[in-house]
Amino acid sequence: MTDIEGASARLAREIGNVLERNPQSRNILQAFEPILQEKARLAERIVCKQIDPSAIDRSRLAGGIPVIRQTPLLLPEDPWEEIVRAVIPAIIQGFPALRAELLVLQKGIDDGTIRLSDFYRAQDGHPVLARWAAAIVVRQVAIDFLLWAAEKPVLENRRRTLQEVLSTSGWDRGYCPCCGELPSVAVIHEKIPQRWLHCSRCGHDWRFSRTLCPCCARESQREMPYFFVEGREQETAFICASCKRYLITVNHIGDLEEHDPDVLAMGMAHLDLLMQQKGFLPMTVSAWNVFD
Amino acid sequence: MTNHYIDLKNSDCILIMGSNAAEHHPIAFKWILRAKERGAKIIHVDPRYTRTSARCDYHVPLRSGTDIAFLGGMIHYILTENKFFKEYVVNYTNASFIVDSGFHFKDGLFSGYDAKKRKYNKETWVFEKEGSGIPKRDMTLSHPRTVFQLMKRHYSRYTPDKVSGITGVSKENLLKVYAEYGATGAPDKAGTECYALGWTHHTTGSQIIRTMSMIQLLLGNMGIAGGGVNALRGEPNVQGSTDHCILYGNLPGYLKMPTASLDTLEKYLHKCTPETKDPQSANYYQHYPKFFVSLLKSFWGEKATPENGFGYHWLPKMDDGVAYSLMHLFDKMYEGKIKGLFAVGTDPAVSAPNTAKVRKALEKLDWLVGENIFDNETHSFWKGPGVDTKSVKTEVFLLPASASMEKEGSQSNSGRWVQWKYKAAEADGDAIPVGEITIRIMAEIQKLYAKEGGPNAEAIVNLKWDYTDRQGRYDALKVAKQINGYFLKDTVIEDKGTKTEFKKGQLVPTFGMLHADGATSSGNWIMSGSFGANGENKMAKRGKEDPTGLGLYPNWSFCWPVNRRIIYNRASCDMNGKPYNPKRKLLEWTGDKWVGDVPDGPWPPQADKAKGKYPFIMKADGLGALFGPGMAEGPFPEHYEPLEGPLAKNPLSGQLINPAIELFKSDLDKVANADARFPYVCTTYSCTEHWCSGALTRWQLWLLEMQPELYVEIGEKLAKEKGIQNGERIKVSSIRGEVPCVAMVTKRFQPFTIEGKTVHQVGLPFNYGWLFPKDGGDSTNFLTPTVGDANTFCPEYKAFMVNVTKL
Amino acid sequence: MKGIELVKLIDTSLCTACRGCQVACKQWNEVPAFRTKNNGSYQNPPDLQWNTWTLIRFQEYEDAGGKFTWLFRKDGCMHCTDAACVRVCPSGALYHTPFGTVGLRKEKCIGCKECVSACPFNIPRYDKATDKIYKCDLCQGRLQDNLSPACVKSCPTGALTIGAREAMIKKAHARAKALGGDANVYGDKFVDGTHVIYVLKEKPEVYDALPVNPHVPLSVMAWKDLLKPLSLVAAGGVLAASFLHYIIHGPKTPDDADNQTKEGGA
Amino acid sequence: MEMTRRGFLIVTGAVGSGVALSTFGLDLGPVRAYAEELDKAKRLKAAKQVTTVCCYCSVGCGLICSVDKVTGKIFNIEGDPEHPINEGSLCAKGAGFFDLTEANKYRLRKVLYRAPGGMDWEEKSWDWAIPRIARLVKDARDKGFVARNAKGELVNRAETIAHLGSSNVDSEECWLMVTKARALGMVYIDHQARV
Repeated sequence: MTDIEGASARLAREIGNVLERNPQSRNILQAFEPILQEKARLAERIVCKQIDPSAIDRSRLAGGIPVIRQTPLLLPEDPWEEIVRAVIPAIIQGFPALRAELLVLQKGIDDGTIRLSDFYRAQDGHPVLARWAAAIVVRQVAIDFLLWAAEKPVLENRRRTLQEVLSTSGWDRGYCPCCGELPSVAVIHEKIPQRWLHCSRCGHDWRFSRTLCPCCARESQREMPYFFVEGREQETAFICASCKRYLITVNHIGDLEEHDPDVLAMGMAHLDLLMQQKGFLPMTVSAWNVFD
Repeated sequence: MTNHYIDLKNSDCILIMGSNAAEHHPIAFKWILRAKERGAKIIHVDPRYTRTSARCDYHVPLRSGTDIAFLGGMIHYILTENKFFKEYVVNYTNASFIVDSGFHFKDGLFSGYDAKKRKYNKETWVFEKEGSGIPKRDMTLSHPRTVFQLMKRHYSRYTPDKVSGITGVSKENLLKVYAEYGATGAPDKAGTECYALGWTHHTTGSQIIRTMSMIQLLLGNMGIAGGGVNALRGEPNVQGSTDHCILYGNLPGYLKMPTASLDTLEKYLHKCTPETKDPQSANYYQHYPKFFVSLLKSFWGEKATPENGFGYHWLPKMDDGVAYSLMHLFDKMYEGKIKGLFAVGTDPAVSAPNTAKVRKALEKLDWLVGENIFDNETHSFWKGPGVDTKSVKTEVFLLPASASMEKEGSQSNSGRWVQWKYKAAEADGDAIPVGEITIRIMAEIQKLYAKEGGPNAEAIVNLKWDYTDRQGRYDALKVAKQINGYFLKDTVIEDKGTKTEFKKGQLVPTFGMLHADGATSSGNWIMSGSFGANGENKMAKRGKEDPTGLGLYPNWSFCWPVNRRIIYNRASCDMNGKPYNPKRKLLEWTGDKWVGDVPDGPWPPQADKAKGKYPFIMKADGLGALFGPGMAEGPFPEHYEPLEGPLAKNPLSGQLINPAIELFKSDLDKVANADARFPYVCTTYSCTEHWCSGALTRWQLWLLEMQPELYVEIGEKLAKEKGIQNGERIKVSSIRGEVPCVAMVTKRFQPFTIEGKTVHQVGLPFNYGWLFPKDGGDSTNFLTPTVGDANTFCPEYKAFMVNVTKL
Repeated sequence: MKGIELVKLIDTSLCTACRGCQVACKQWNEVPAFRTKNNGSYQNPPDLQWNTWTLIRFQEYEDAGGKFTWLFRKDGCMHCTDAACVRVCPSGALYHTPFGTVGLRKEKCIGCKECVSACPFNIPRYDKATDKIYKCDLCQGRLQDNLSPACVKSCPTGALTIGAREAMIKKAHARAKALGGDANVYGDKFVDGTHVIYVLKEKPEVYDALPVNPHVPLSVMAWKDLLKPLSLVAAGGVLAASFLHYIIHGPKTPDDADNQTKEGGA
Repeated sequence: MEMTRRGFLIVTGAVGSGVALSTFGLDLGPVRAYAEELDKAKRLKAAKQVTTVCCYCSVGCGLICSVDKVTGKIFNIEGDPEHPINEGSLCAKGAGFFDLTEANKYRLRKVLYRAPGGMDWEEKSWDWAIPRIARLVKDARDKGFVARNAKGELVNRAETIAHLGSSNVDSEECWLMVTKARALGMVYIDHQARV
């Protein structure tokens, strides 16, 4: 089995397992599966201008300056057309309600009124988006969603080339050393209970202290509050008393096989709901943790 | 420990002797195995083959009580084979000092011995001094009365043949260990030693440890990463309880308890404050008065004034030359002289020596206050086996205490890391922390004395005792700050030209800033600095930085003194401050300051004749003590037989047992040396499934299932001789008592050939007591003698004589 | 969880016999401790029992050259690929799991004890009180949650590790090679390979209660091919099992392993 | 934390903030129902984690306790992964640390008292026991107080009371016990470090 089929089969199996334990998340999982599968395939297939790892300033990185602040990770010359052509059908398959708008967007891209490279060339992307929205009758949120889906394979591809630099950077901050995003989900291993944060934008995992809040770095070894589902001790959400944020955390995650923390997080969407009802904010928006 | 647990990974050769690390310090053993993965050699020397031996490179059995002979032989080897690190020895130890001509050693005794008092007059154990008062030195180490030559002559008697005859270790094994460990004398090699109760439980315990310190000095292993002498202690906060000196002879911070003849503060301070004429010796204990006065201020606050000697007279005074240790305590209790006992988190009815005498003594108490998380044989002594309960008139209280995870506070591990821990859960029922119990009882006593008065009532009524929070509950943080110490008035501290101002009531950031005039208070000077001047609790720090890569973790918790992770670390550099082993750089002088671990003293390296200091700053003359006049039984460790051993004569000299130990004379303190009725050497130990007296682990059924009852481990040859089957219930007896148990016939005890004769050795764990589980066996210490080390009175559990008979 | 084929490696060269695994197994499976006696060995309970599914065996061994060493071996179910116990089990209590391990559905066990006599490693233990057999199922519940078994989780020295079959077998052989001497890998060569393998420092024949070449007993073969289908069809599991047990092993003797005393301490 | 999240979003261009599932026609009914069911059945438990240190040998391994906030009971103990000495692992006894909490039925929960000649323990209250102990201490101290020794030197000793223990309590508690003992004039003071 080539690596792509392997990853794809593993993803399908992971989603199957999550559905077994949390059937109520079926709609979310089935909506995002095509996008995640497509992202995995694209990240392997697309050819992007590689960032030379030696160009990263390691001391600035150790000082807390993520890669994205040292060099752009999304370039105008990236193969956006190829990505969009593959991503749009995947989104439509997952989100049939967006079918019409996405087809309009596809047409706009085909006839050149919408060139994603303009967005990534512009210092400030907002005017470009406004221009696009005016040119074709599509909701801003649909464009956002397309961009969000299109960026994932590029970020994933670039993050993999920087993996060695990232994992040896001694990074001890709560936000992602690669793309600067805050974590959407964390896992705590079972045998040696280290905490690993996961960035759902670029897919990077990094180890982080269990007594600090990733968002506001508050130290709280006296009391680290969290919630868990009775009978499902693995499903937890750690909260920070000072910045009032929560972080979905798979406690005592299994260590026998690789995991996709995003899929596991989708299976715990009920915890997102409950935390938000209690007035806590997620540390970041990961597309599947904001409901209305 | 001079070093600490993680530092074991830096070692090239680890001698585990007097310890069973794999069983009793498994996570420390993990670091030992990390060293082994890097190619280090791990040697286990122990009378018995244990689970530690199974994972070491090899195991060398030796007869219990002969460690000094074994180590003396190693000194002999190091000196004759020229393995010592010459530059280190000449410059950093007192090897070059010239000893007074009156000093001599003949047939087992040093000069100045008073047989009646069993004590030495040490006036000849001194160094010849120059006119200026600085000790004379022969840097060529050739003068016959240099410490080096005296030491060489002393240990010339410890030839491999002689040592083999005493220890029962084959010459081949002796030379194998000596060569392997002796190789760490090279500047780029580090050797370390791990010991525990296997070394302290002897009448010569302190001298065994001193012999190893001398070896480490000779090999240049003291003060370097992967070196030092490391005690793997048994209790979670034994380092903290020792630092705060729940010890008869000391006050918190290892300050000396005053004796009756020092009837004024001045006399006491004069006696306890060492002096030196050598400008290059930092002699840090010259600041002793600052530590002592600050301690008195922490007790009695404003009531302690210069006029009343800061309350010096309120302190009790020991009689000169009299000791009040655990064995003396039970001796007096047995005589009916002690009426009340506080027994907090302890089980002496199982763990103290000579259990028969201890339990008889307890019956004579008027009252006993126990504070613990489980009941044990001490708190319930009055319903023990063979006790006529009705006739025991003792009034007993057993107060339920919170366990360690049910209260906030600090614990020191034996690597001197003082770690703050938080309260996870409320204790169940009426249990409260021992701190709270102590506060409430003393507050109540203060009220009684305030109302009714009594002898030396000021000491009680004036005591500062406000350590509760707003709800009136025990406040650990308040006590910790009082221990750290405060400025009692606005103070300006001048240091290298910079002036810093501190306000009254501000925390003292380091003991260097303590005052002898009452301007500061500190409950324990070595803990001063556990708080920053800004109130930061350094014991709770969790910094993961390790800039040296040696595993020092300077920002993880507070390490006394002043966060120095490896003591005597300036000795890891040459006289110009350049590290002897650049690959394992602990410290380096960069021209104006030290870089690396917190230096053992900020002064420039020794080569700077004007401002430089010697590395051993706590010693009066600043140098490592190969010649140690402070010891009760002699400046050079000498092998003496245990109080109760197999030999009638000491093969090395005419002096059979340690001449300076105190002998107890009660009717229950019988001794049977070289006695045909008790022909086998016996030792005691613990097992990995239980912990100390078992007072916590015996109540846990999954652990008890694996080690359910008392057993004695006997060699196969001895068992065959006695017709004893494996698993058979038998009896082990000494002249003091007998202990029924199960026979465990094993290959892990081999007979020794001592002075040509076969001597068998057996051993028992001491983790059992009659209270629980029923018929699990009672205290092994029915067998052990009331005798202890000459300096510390630590009992000799590890070597006595028994017989083994069928029931 | 539809998992991958797993193998647990027991590297006896790293084991310090701290027996954390023995306690962790009982804690996780909530199995009671018994009031035991000391019968002259650290090894306690003395043997695998219905309440003891893994056991550290202590063995004092002197080789031909007189060199002494203390051997520790963690005993327990080997989770064979060609599992004799699964073959003979008439009620389907014993079954192969997707991980390659041998699972045990306690509710289905009818106490026929066929597996006890069929197992080449003498692992399953019978409990008279519940009339069922017990053995390590490699924490099937934990494996389904993608967690390693309780014993592997508790091991502080790294002697117990678990992972994909090929990787663990490769790791075992590499470790045996590094150790040199008589060090060998035990378990991957018989009964089509077991899912628990050892790195042993001495030859297998040195170790107590460790068969030199374990295989599925012939009687079990016959039972599987010829007799089992017939019996199940004709008279239902229970009757057939006891009838056939009589033929092959003689009358059902009262189990001698019933030496456990009252549960727990005083 | 000078690098805030908001700062990055603008730089990277992605504008995921507006994305909300319901606006894409996703039926979140099952998740909402499940969440509500958990809430109603009170299956969402509040807990906290606290760092502490092991109470067995003196290696000083770090632990993390998980505590149910409602019942206040510890329900899980694991190694502290950040602790540089044990790095999250535990030995057999450390892993059994849980058995020392109130989960162990043999833990002492009541003040126990045995009257002189009594055959068994009786349960008492703190308010009864503390004054009684204080009285016993004062009487024993005053009766046996030695102001001056045989040589007439001022010694202020309370020789009839002794203190033993403990190296299994916190350092602050050790200091309090020593301070109390010395203020009372005691000299017979010792503990497990001696044995």
